[in-house]
Amino acid sequence: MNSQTAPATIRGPSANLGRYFRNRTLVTGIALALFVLLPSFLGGLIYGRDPYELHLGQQLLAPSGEFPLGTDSLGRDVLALVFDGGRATLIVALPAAALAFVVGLLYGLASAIGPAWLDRVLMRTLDTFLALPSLVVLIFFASMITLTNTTLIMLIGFISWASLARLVRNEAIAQRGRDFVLAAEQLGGGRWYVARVHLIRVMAPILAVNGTFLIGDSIFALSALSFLGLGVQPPQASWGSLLDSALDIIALDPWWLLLGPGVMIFAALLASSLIGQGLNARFGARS
Amino acid sequence: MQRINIMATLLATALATHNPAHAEDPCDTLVIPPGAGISGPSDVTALNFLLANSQMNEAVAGMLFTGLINMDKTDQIDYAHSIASKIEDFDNGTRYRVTMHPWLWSDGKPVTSDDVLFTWETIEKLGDNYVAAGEGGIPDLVANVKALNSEQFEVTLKSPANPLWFELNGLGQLTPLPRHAWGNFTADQLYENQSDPKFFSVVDGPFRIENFVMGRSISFVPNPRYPLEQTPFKRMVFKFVNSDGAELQGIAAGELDLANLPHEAFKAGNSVANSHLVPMAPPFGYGYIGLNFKNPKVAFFNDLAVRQAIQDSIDEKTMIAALWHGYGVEVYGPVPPVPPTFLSPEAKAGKFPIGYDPAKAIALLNQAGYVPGPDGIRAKNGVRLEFTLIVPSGTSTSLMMAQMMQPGLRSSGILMHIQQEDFNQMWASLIRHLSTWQAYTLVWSTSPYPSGETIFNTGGAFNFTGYSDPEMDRLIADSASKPGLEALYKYQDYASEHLPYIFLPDTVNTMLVRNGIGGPDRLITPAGGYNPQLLTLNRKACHAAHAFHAR
Amino acid sequence: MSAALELDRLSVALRRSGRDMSVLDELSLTIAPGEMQALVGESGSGKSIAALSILGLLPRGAKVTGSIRLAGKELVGLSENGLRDMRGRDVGMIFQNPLSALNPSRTIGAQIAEAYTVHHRSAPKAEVAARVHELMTRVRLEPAAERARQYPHEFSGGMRQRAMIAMALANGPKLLIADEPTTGLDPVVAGEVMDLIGELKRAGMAILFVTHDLSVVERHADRIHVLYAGKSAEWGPARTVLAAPRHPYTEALLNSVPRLGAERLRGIQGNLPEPEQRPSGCRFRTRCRLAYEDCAKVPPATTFQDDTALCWLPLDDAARATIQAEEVVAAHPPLAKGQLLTLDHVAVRYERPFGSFAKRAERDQLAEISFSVGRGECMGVVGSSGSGKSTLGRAILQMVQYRGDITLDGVSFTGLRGEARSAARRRIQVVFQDPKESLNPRLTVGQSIGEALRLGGLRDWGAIRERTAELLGSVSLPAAIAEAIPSGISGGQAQRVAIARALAADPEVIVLDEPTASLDVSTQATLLNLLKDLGRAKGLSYILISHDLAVVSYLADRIMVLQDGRAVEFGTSQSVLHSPSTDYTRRLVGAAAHVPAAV
Amino acid sequence: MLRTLFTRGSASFLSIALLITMVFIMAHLPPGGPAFSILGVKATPASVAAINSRLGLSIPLWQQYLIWWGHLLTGNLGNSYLLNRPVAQILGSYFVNTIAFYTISILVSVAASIGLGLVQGVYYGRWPARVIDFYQLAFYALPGFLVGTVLIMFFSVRLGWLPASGIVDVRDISPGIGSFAAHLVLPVTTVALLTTASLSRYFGEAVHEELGKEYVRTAAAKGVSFSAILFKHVLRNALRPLITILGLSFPYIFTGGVTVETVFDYPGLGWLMWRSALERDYPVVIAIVLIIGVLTVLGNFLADVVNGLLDPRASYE
Repeated sequence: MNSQTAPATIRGPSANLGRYFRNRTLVTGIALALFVLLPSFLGGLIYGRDPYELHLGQQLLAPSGEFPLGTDSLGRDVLALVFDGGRATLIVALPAAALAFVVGLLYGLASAIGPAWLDRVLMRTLDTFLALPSLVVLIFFASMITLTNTTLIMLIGFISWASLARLVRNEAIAQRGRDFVLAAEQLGGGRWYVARVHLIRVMAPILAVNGTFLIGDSIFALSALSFLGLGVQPPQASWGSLLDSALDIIALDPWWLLLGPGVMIFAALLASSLIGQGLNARFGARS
Repeated sequence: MQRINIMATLLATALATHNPAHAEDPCDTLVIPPGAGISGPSDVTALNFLLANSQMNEAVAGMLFTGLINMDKTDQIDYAHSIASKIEDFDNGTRYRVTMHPWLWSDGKPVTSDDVLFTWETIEKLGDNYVAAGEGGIPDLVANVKALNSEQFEVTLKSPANPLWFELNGLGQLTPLPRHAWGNFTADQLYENQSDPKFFSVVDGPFRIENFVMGRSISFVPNPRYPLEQTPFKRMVFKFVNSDGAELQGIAAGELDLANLPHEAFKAGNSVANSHLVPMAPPFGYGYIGLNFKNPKVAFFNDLAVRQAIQDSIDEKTMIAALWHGYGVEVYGPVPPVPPTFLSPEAKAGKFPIGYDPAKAIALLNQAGYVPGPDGIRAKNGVRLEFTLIVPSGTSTSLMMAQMMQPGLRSSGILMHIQQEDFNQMWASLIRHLSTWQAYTLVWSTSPYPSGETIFNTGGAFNFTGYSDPEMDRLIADSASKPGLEALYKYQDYASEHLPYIFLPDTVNTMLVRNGIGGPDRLITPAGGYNPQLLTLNRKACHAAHAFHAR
Repeated sequence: MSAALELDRLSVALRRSGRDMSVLDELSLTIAPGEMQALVGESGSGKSIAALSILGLLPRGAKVTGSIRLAGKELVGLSENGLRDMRGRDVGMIFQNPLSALNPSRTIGAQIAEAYTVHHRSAPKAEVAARVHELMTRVRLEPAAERARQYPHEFSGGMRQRAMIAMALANGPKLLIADEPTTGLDPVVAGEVMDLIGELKRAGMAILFVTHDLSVVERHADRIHVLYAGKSAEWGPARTVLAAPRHPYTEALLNSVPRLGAERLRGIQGNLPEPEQRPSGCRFRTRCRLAYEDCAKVPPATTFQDDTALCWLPLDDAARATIQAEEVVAAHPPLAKGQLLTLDHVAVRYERPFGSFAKRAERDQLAEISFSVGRGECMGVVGSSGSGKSTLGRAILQMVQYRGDITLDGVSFTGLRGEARSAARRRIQVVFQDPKESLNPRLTVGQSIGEALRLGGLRDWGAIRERTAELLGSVSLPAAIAEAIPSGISGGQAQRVAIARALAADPEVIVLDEPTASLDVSTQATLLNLLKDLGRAKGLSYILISHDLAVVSYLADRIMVLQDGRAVEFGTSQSVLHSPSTDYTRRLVGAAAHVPAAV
Repeated sequence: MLRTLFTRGSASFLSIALLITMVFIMAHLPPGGPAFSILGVKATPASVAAINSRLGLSIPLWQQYLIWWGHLLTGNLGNSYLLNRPVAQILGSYFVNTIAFYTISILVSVAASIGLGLVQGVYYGRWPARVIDFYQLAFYALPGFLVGTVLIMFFSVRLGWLPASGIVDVRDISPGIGSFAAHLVLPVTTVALLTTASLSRYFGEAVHEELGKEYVRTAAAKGVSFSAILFKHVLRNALRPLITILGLSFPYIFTGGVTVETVFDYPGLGWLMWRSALERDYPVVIAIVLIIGVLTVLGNFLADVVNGLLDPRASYE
């Protein structure tokens, strides 16, 4: 038997860790995410101003030394409000995204792995959710329940898991037929073993990408609801409610009221799609 | 490829045909956001005043059907602008004979006493569904109503009543309705079409309905057969707007003719082009804090000294200065000070048992045994003077008032927390007399004759606080039954001293009016009368304003 | 008359990650009308680039030097318009997989017509229709009118390729370039396409036939030009090159093609060097057995009987004999004993489940197959695509529902449930066709093999590492490869890992489903040798499934031929190959590659 | 072909019915209900009870449900609690406004997406495509209400070119097409900017993918010019995924649209849905959810039909 010479190029997983940081989209995405997260959670402490203090007689001031982002119609410091609003938005949107991710993943896997009738039932209920624009359903349910942080998390979580579930299900069914899965089953791997070891690992890029998109979607959903007065309830400020108050007195051209929340929402959503695409490019190359 | 440029040309032609200079003269139409001058923006949802459930619905109904009795600026009957020309009372206030002006419906038929009878029959048919059931003795105090001849009718009560009270609060509800147009409708049918313009084609007020676009706008045209002042405009449109800011935007863009100026935009309001500010007369009502006397956690509210200390710790003057730029009236009793018609002699002289006196508040609490704790908050046998005030979300004024009271109360040793709640949920818990809430703040618009009959008497329809005082009950009953104003004055002074409510100033609206429109101060009367037909037009000034926009 | 096509030192460099990479170096060849020139080389040899450069269809940024003269007209440096006029009119081209080479949403007739109207703008409709009709009859696509209205997905592989040919001939070009037209087609259908191309050649057309498989062009090519890693290795008349190859690479290439009756295949060791790492001088020297220090210098071109080779030690008869003799021919083991695996009336019917999302399941059904395989025996299953051979494999592996009964070592699968069933299934393992698909892309080689061991009950980490290294060695792979990920190793190596993983379960039967179909000819040979030796060493029974009779004949003791789900022939490989009973098998044997007749 | 459409149609109807049931149950769970928003300050225990009995809210829930389905099948969508008018009457003009608004927005978006997509597909990786990538990234991350508010601030407040809200200038007795169009410019631009961002991305990728396909090389080998290849071969195949996405994207376009309608105070179904939700006017809310559900199903259905026509293979599956 003739033996083989050593293979010319062996590329283990660790060899290309460096490529993470040359991936420009991913790096910008992470930078933007920090630009959103740090001020929202630490900004308030550092800036030290009480966002809900009413500075009488100083309503609707344009940005000045004393008020870097000006004051709102009640005379409150907009910069402090943007920090506090950011915190309020994120402590609801992030857990909601996590909830949607977990529910979506399990629902999708159960539907793909389980018996055919379960798949048909789960898919039918899924279609009902996806048949309607998410915001319409959100508005409807938001007007029903008393809005607290927990109910909002449940609400947004339960609306956005549907699209991930369908994605996971379709992807799992596609991957289930691949040769290496059949080989693993032949070696004795059971359904859940195959799902845990092979399917999730090979779906990791799809899950990572859509996981980050989910964060963007939840921030959008919460801000939209707050903008419509059905999200974070006053007196707690949030990016959406700040924008709404700006629109309220748009005739007075309060551009500084728009600037703060607008930039933060844009940065948050952009960060989530950039990180998503960065991961996609990063994983896409390998799987 | 050609599909794309077809669409481009379509869009271009649409834009080209929009000529900024309107075809008709913009000054022929008056555009008002409903609620301007009264309250915040609110839609018109119903036209039948028997079922109208909001101030704005009542106002619109008043424009279609002239009231049997309308009040003037000093809150007294204005016979010149009412259908009633004379009211005589007999048998110690048990029988009332009303004589009517000659009046015509918009279809030419005369308005007769039979139409008043029809209104009364309908009120009886509606029973609990009648929106103002229980006010002014209508319907349970009335024995019968009969027509003497086509211009006169007589109302007989079951027991004697103070004529002034019954005429203002009760008789005013019997506005005539066209029997020949509505005759055969059942109560349910009245509900079905309470917002259907076709049903209200026969009217006797200054306006007739031209069009009603649900949820968006309602437009009127003058009723030629209305005998009193006719509006100079060809058309009037109530454009529903959903926020104060949007009203401001409407003025700036030339779409609206007058608007409520939100207090926060007061400074900016001056700078809006082609318009000027007009402060309105204060409304006939007052702000208040309702205290839950039935809630064990805040039992100290039942102690008069605590209530007086709270009232003495509230600096109404600075509130008015900060929130409404000085346009506002301090209120220390159940009868709004403007117009002073029903004020008791002491109130008129400005002598009130309670005012803003922080030192007195501290003295009262010390005397009553409330000892300040380590953090300055007073307590008596273990119970701290601490409570939560519920504020309706949506209006920023009540939130700001609550926040301005906190420091004053704290310095007197009383800790007040603020919690915002949606109005509907808040009202639902009040209605059910739940004992979970501690204190709430709202605005109360008093009836023309300011008796406290539904709010302070034991078991009153709107007495949610659980306040019950035999002496107060007696005084209220007298003011409704005994003639003259003596009983009303005693009730006022007693309430000012015993504070069933903590009294607060009410919001005074400032109007932003486009140049060319005159007489906004005559738009509203304290008793809630709404008379847009009294607004005047200076066409030249109006054209100048609109010309600015017709580029 | 002048040559139809003359290439003179044609070189092409492509732009890859910012730098210009030379992919083809100084290729020179000429084709006369009525002559077929075969351009042979494995993947990465630059043969397709050469074909595309003639039509000027190279990717953006490619640099072409040297000259391409088509019927005397120079093409290098011609303007885009000039090139466009030439394409389709003077030169026709057909490509590898015909399904994706045709526009799925336009009818066949329309696509053929377009080839004609592009160069005959003002041709009236009737003339175009007549031309299309004539072309379709010429390539035997009857009835032409009805066929013209059909869409590509309604045609079989062979018919689609014939449609491509019709398109290429639309304007009667002087030169036809065929880039691997028969790869992926069944041998029988491929044969028909080759006959059609042969007719065109005899009708006077010059043909440049690009392929990686010498056996395809043996009967039709007039001249053969062998390329290795972008450089010409040997060129000359087909007969002499095939009978007496003078360049060691050509000889090795000829001998890696599995042929009926071939005793021992000889693959080529090592892998094709990446363009950046090409050795100096003779580029084959790192893999050539006769290489010595002179080979590092550029080899001279020596010609013998019009057959030129670029090699310092061109082979002669003696050298060829010594190479072949080196192969130790082990005695063929006696027929296996006993009955390890028996199938009794096994049948599979695929209904398309109502509204299910399954991919388009294979349409085939399997009807009443019965046979049994002894311990250590290799059972060959041959058939064209859609004959049900893969379904049979999956039935044995219990991957699909089937009627009938399969027993392993006396125990029937039908009654088994749960743990017992999966233990029984573990005794039969599988190696799939696509090496990269059979390994989880996100697991390293070590992890894939480790998983097979862990599922077999081995828990201790150290033992797993050790056993993995052992298994890798048994498929002649270095232990270091355990750290690599599938995308980092070659196709041949990945297939060996798959075999190692199968061995990890110490199976008694291995189902080999087209194990070498997607490998290069040379790598295929070494893999088949590995399988043969492993089977003998470990006493494994194989079910070898393939569409290539030659590959099956090389390993199998007995062969079954499947057609449309039914066994049409079954017997020892000798009896099936030499005295086939059905004409379908006869045609299969005819189409398979044979040992070339003597010169 | 028809069989698949029928199964898909009935499946979607089933899901819509399921959804309506869920919506109905959710609508009647919370305490309070519409009585308080109707009576407002005048609510007393007696009047609340009277309202509830008149609106049929005091009978058990499952009876209400059956009655409600009975009405639905006879086309009666019940009465709005607040406006005491049959919901069908109220929805009339709002429905028309929404359809007009979305049709124009979608037409504009599709036209823009085809244009941008072609450029992005052909110049893939070079600067024109990079610019389009950046636009898509930015507007994929900008919510409708933010874009709308900024457009109002620039174009109607500062420049005063375009009206900021509403659908017609109430001052005009007979508002012409011009006034209607002027009011539509900003809302349509907002929705178009958002929709085009995602649509052109799909189309661009589809064009790029098709250009990489082998049948393009075959056409080139036949001597067909690049532009002919682009428009005769590639465009047709690239349109198919665009139409499927368009069919599926109606819910997302509408999601964006709801906030845009509220920002521009445009009287469409989205605006009415928001107001009715705030006022707890459930019949109107349920009716809108029903209509949007049906519109979405129609959207998918239409996309399937059009795709079937475009792709011969689909008709054979």
